[in-house]
Amino acid sequence: MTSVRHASADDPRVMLEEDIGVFEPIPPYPPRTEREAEFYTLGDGEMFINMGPQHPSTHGVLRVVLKIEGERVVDLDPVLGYLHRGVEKLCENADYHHTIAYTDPLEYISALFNEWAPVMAFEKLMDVEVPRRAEYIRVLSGELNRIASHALFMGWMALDLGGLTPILWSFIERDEIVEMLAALTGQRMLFNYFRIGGVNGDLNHDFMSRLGTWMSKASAQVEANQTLLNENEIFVRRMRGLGVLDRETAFRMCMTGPSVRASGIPLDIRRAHPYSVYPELEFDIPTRQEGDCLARYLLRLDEVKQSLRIIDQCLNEMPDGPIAAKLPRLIRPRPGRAYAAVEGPRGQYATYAISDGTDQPFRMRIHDPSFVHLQAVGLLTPGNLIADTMAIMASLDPIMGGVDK
Amino acid sequence: MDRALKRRLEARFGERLLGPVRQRHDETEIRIAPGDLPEVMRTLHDEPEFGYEALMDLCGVDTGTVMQTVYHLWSATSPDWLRVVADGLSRDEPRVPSVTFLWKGAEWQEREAYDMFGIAFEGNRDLRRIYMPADYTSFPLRKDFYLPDDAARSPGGGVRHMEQSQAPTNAEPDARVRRSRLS
Amino acid sequence: MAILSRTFDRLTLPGKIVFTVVPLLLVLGAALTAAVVVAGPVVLSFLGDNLPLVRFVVAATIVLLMTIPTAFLIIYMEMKVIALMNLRYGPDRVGPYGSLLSVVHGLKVLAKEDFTPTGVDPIVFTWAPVVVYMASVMTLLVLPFAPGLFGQDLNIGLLYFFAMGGLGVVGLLMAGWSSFNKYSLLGGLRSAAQVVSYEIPLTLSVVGVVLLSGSLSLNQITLDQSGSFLDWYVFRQPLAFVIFFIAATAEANRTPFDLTEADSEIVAGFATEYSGMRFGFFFFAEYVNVFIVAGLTVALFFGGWNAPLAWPAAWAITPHADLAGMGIGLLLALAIIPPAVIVALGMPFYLLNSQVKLWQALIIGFVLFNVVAVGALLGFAFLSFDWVVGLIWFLGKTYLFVFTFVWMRGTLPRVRIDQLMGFAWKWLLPASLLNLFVTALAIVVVESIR
Amino acid sequence: MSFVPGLGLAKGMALTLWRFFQPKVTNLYPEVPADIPPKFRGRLQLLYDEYGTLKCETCFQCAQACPIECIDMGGVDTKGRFAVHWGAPETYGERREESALRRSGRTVPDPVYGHFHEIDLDAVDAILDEVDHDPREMLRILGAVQDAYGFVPVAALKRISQTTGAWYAMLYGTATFYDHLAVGAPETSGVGAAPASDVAFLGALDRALSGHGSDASESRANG
Repeated sequence: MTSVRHASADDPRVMLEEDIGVFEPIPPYPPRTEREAEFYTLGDGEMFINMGPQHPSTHGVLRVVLKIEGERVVDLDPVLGYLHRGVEKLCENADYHHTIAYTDPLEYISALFNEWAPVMAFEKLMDVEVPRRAEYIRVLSGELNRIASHALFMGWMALDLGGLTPILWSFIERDEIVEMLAALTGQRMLFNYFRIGGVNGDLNHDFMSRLGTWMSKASAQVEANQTLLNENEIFVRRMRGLGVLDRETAFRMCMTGPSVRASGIPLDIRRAHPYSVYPELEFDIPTRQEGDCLARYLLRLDEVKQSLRIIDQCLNEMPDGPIAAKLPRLIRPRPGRAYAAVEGPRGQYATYAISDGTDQPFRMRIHDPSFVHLQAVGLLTPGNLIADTMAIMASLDPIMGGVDK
Repeated sequence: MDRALKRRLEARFGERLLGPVRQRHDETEIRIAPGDLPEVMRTLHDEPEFGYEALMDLCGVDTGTVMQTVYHLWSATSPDWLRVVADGLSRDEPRVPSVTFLWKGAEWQEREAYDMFGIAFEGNRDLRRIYMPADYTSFPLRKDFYLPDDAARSPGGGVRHMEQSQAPTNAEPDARVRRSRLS
Repeated sequence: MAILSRTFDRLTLPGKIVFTVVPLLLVLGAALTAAVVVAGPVVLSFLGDNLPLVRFVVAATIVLLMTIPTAFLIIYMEMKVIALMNLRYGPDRVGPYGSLLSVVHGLKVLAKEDFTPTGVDPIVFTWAPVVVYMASVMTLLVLPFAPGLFGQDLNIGLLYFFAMGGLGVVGLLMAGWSSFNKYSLLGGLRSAAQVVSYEIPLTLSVVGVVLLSGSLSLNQITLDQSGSFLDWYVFRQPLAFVIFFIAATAEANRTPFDLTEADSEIVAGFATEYSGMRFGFFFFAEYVNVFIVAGLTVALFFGGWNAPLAWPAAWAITPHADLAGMGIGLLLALAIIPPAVIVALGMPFYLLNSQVKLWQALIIGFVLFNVVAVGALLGFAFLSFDWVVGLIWFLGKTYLFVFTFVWMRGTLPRVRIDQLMGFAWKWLLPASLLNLFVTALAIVVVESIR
Repeated sequence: MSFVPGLGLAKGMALTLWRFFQPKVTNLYPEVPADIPPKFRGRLQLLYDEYGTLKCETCFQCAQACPIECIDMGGVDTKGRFAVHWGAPETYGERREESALRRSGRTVPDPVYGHFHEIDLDAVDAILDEVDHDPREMLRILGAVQDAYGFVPVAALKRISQTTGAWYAMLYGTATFYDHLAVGAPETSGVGAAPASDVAFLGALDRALSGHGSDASESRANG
C-alpha cells in the first residue's frame, strides 16, 4: 500500500507514515454551520474539486472549493485567508503616517486608492483643508491609476478566457502609466504618495513629459486594442448573458463600482457622494442595463475614456499653490470617528477611523470592494460551467491582496 | 451636514435613539440598542423618506469596555453618510441580530466581524471564521488580544514552538491595554 | 614489457592517443572486413528478397527521427510568432534569433526528474505518453511528402489516418484517468468528448474529396490535384475545407479548441501530474499533431506537393552530358575550373582593397566558390529532381498552415465546452452532410450528362 | 458582433497580423538600461562616497520607520563615543517578541538601554510636566535635564521621546549637537578604569554585535 509521510503537529521532527486515501477538500472537523454541513455533503453524481490556492486564474491566493456535477458547478465555497496580514491590527499600532505604508499594498493593482481613503478619513478627523493643487494632483494620479487597473483587468479577462495576446498589449499601456507614476511618486506599484493634508511631491518635468507623450496616443491605442475582443464572436458569445446581476441583487450584495453600474445603477461615489474636486470636473457616469459579464467588461472601457477626459481637465485647470497643508509632525487628532470613501477602479474603497486622542488610530476599518464582490461569485456561478467560474470571477475583478487584508 | 436628515431621524426613531443624533463633516451618526437593529434597518431601507438601499460598510468595534457594530449606509435622499451604531454589546458574549435579511452581501462582512471580534450575528446562516483557521481560538482585533499567547494556543496560528517557548505565555493582561477614551 | 611501458610513458599526449588508437583500428578493421565478407552476401540477399520491409524500416526510422526537428521548429515558431504578435521579441538569446531555445527546452525536459506522484496507476501513467506520441508518429507514415517520398502508400490511407487520430485520444484518456487528479480526469474526459464529436464532421467533410477522387489513398488524392492550382480540391470543396479546418483544429487540440489543457480552467488538463520527458512526449506529440493536421489539409485540399502552376517543360534541365566520353577532359576540367573560379572570385577583393592580403583574398574566393557551387548544385537538384521540388512545395504549404494555427492561438480566446459540442453537432455535422449530399448529387448529375 | 459570422474573428486575426510586423516595445534590458526616473526611490542599497566610506550616518530613521522592523543596524556614532545598534541577527528572536509586544500595546523592555534605566527619572517627569510634554520646547527640556543631572542621561532621552512624541533620533542629534549638553554618563576616562557598569554594557554590546564591532569595542575597553 502506498503511504505518505506527514509531519506531526506536535513535533516537526517526528514523521508519521499514514495510508493515503482520496484527497478531498472536506474539512477535518465537524461542520460549524448548517451551510457548511450542507455544502460538504455530496449528492448523487457530484464531486468536489479544489481550485487553488495555486491556480492560474484565481487572481492571487484564493481557494475555491467547487462542487461539480460533470462540468456543471452546483455550488462553491471560497476559502479565504491565505494572504491575511492583519493590516487593521497593524494600523492600530502604527502612527497615522505609518498606516499609509500598511494600507498601500492591500490592493496592489491600484494602490493610490488604498492611500486615498485613509488619508481622507484622517483629514476629516484633523479638520484639515487640503490645498486645491494637492486635490488636483490626487485626482490626476488617481485617474491614471484607474486606467492602469482597468487595462490590466481587460488583459486578465481575456487571459482567463484563453486569449494570450491582450494581456501583453494591456501591459504596454499599464507599464507606461506605472513608469509615469514612478516618475511622480518614486515607486512603480506601492506609491506611498498621498500624505495627510496633501501629497508627497509636486508634479515634475519627467512626469509631465511622459504623460504628454502617452496622452497623445492613449485613446487611439485603447481603441485599437479593443477590436481584438469586442467584436470577437467567441469572446462575445462566452460573455453575453453570463452571470447576470440584476439591480436589486446588486444592492442586496452590497456591491459598488463598475459591477453595479453595469446593472443599471448609476452609483458612483464621485457623483453620489462627491469628494475632492470631482464636483468641479465634467465627466459622465457610464451605465449599462444588461448586468452580464460583457456589460461589466464594456463598462470599464467606457470608464477609461471618461478617465482620460478627467485627466485632460485636470491638466488644463491645475491651479498653483502649496501641495500640502501645514500640519504638526506628530498627528494627534481629537477623539472622534470619520468615514471616508473613494471610488476606485473596483468600487468603493473606504476607511472608517476612530481616534481616541493619541497618535495612533484606535480602530481603523478598511473596506475593500474585492472582498464584497467575491461573494457574488457564489451567487452567480452555480448552474454554469467550470470555465464560467473563471469568466465571472474575472469580470468582478477581485484582487486577493484586498480581499484578505 | 444634513440638518433635515437629523430632524427626520429624530422624528422617526425618537425613542429608540440611545443618544443625540451626531453630525460632523458629511456624516450623521445614530446609536441604537442591538435589539432594535432589524426594525431600524428595515425602516431605513424600505421607507422612501430614507431609502437607504446601499449598505456600504459593516464592521465591529471593540472600545475596550463594550462592543459595537457599525453600519454605514448610503442613500440618494441625503448627501450624508448615515452611520448606525449598535451600541453596548457585552464584551463577554457579544450578540447582535444579523442584517443579512436585507443585504445578503453583509454575510461575509459579518463573518469577518465574527472572526475578528467574536461578535455573534444571530440569523447569519454561515457564521464561521473567514480569515483565521478554523481551529483558531482567539479574536485578533479585540483590544486584549496578545499575539504570542493567543496565537500559540491554536495549532494553525502560525507560531512555531521555539517562539512559543520564549513568549511569556502566562502574561497578565496588562493595565496598559488601551481602554476607550472615546466620545 | 617494461621497456614498452616506459617508452609509452615518454610519449606526448597526441602520441599516446595515436599509439593506442591505431592498433585498435587495425584489429577492428580486420574483424569488420572479415564479418562483411562472411555475412554480407547473406544479409544482402535477405534484404533484396524483402525490399518492402527494408523500405518500411527505413521510412519508420526516418519518420521517427523527423518528429524531433519538426517539433522543435514548431515550438520555436509558436514562441516567436506569438511573441511578435504580442509586440515582444520572444526568444532571442540562444542561437541565431533564439532559434535553439526549443532545443534547450527539449534538453531541459530530458534532464528533469521524471516524477511519479503517489496514488497514480503506475503502468497506465507510464504508458499514456508513449501511446499519444506513437499515435502521432504512426500517422506521419502515410503523409505524402513528395512524389515517391512517403512511408507507406496505403490504399486506405485516410481511414488509417483517422484511426490513428482516435488512438491518440486513448492515450489522453489513459493519462487523465491514471493521474489521480481531478483536473487530469476532467481534461481526459473533455478530450474524449471533443475528439469523438469532431471526428464525425472531420470524416464526413473528407468524404466529398474521396468521392471526387475515387480513392482513399492520400498519394492518389494528391496526384489527382496535379496541374494548375485551379485543380486543387479547395476550389471544388470550399465548404468541406472550412469544416475540415475547424474540425482539424479541434482534433489537434489547438486554440480555440484547446479545452483539454485549458490552463485557466483545469490547470494543465491531462498533463497536470506529468513532468520530465513524459511531459515532453505529450508536448512533442501536440506539435507533431499540428504538423500532421496542416500536412493533411495541404494534401487533401491544397494539392499536396504540386506546384500552383505547372513548371514549363522547356525550362526543365536534364543531364545530357556523357561523362564517360569526356575522358581526360573531365579530369582536366575538374583540376582547372575550381582554382580558376576561386581566383576569379577572390581577385577583385585583392585588387580593389589594399588592406586585403593575397591569402585573405584567396580564402574569400574559396568561400564564395563554395557558396556558388552549393547553390548551383541545389538549383540543379531543384530543377532536375521531382521529389526535391515536391518536398519544398509541400513543406512550404504545410508551414503556412502551421503558421495559421499559431496565429489563431495568438489571437483567439477559448470556447466553452458546451459551445464546442453544440457547434460540432448543430452546425458542423449538418453542414458536412449537406456538403456530402451536394457533392454526390453533382457527381451523379455530371456523370449522367456524360 | 457583426451580422457576417466570423467577421469579428477575421478582424482580430488581421489586427494580430498587423502587430506581427510592427516595431516591438520590449526593453532589451541588459543591453539597454532601463529608463529610471530621477525620483525613483526603489534602490535598496547602502551607498559609498568617493572615499569608500559608507554614507549611512546611523541615524536610525529608517529602522524606526520600518513597519515590520526588518532593518538592522550597527555602528559607532560620529564622535566615537557609543557603539550603537538597532539589533543584531542574534537578537532576532527578542526583537520578534518585542514586535509582538509593541503590537499588543504593551511596554517593550529594551535590554540595550537597560543599564541606563537605573537612573531615577522623576526629575525628568517633573520637567516634562512643567512644559506640558510639548515637543517644541525641546531645548528648554534638555537644558533643564542637564541642570538636574549634570549630564543628559540616555534614559531621560528615551523618556522624553516616549512622552512628547519626538523621535529619539532627533532628540539624540539635538543633544549631541549642543556643546552645553553632555549626553550619557560623565566622562571617566583619565580618572581611572571605566566603571563596572560601562564594562558590562560594552561587553553586552560586544556579544550583541559579535564580530562586527568587536575590534572597536575591544580597543575602547582597553583605552
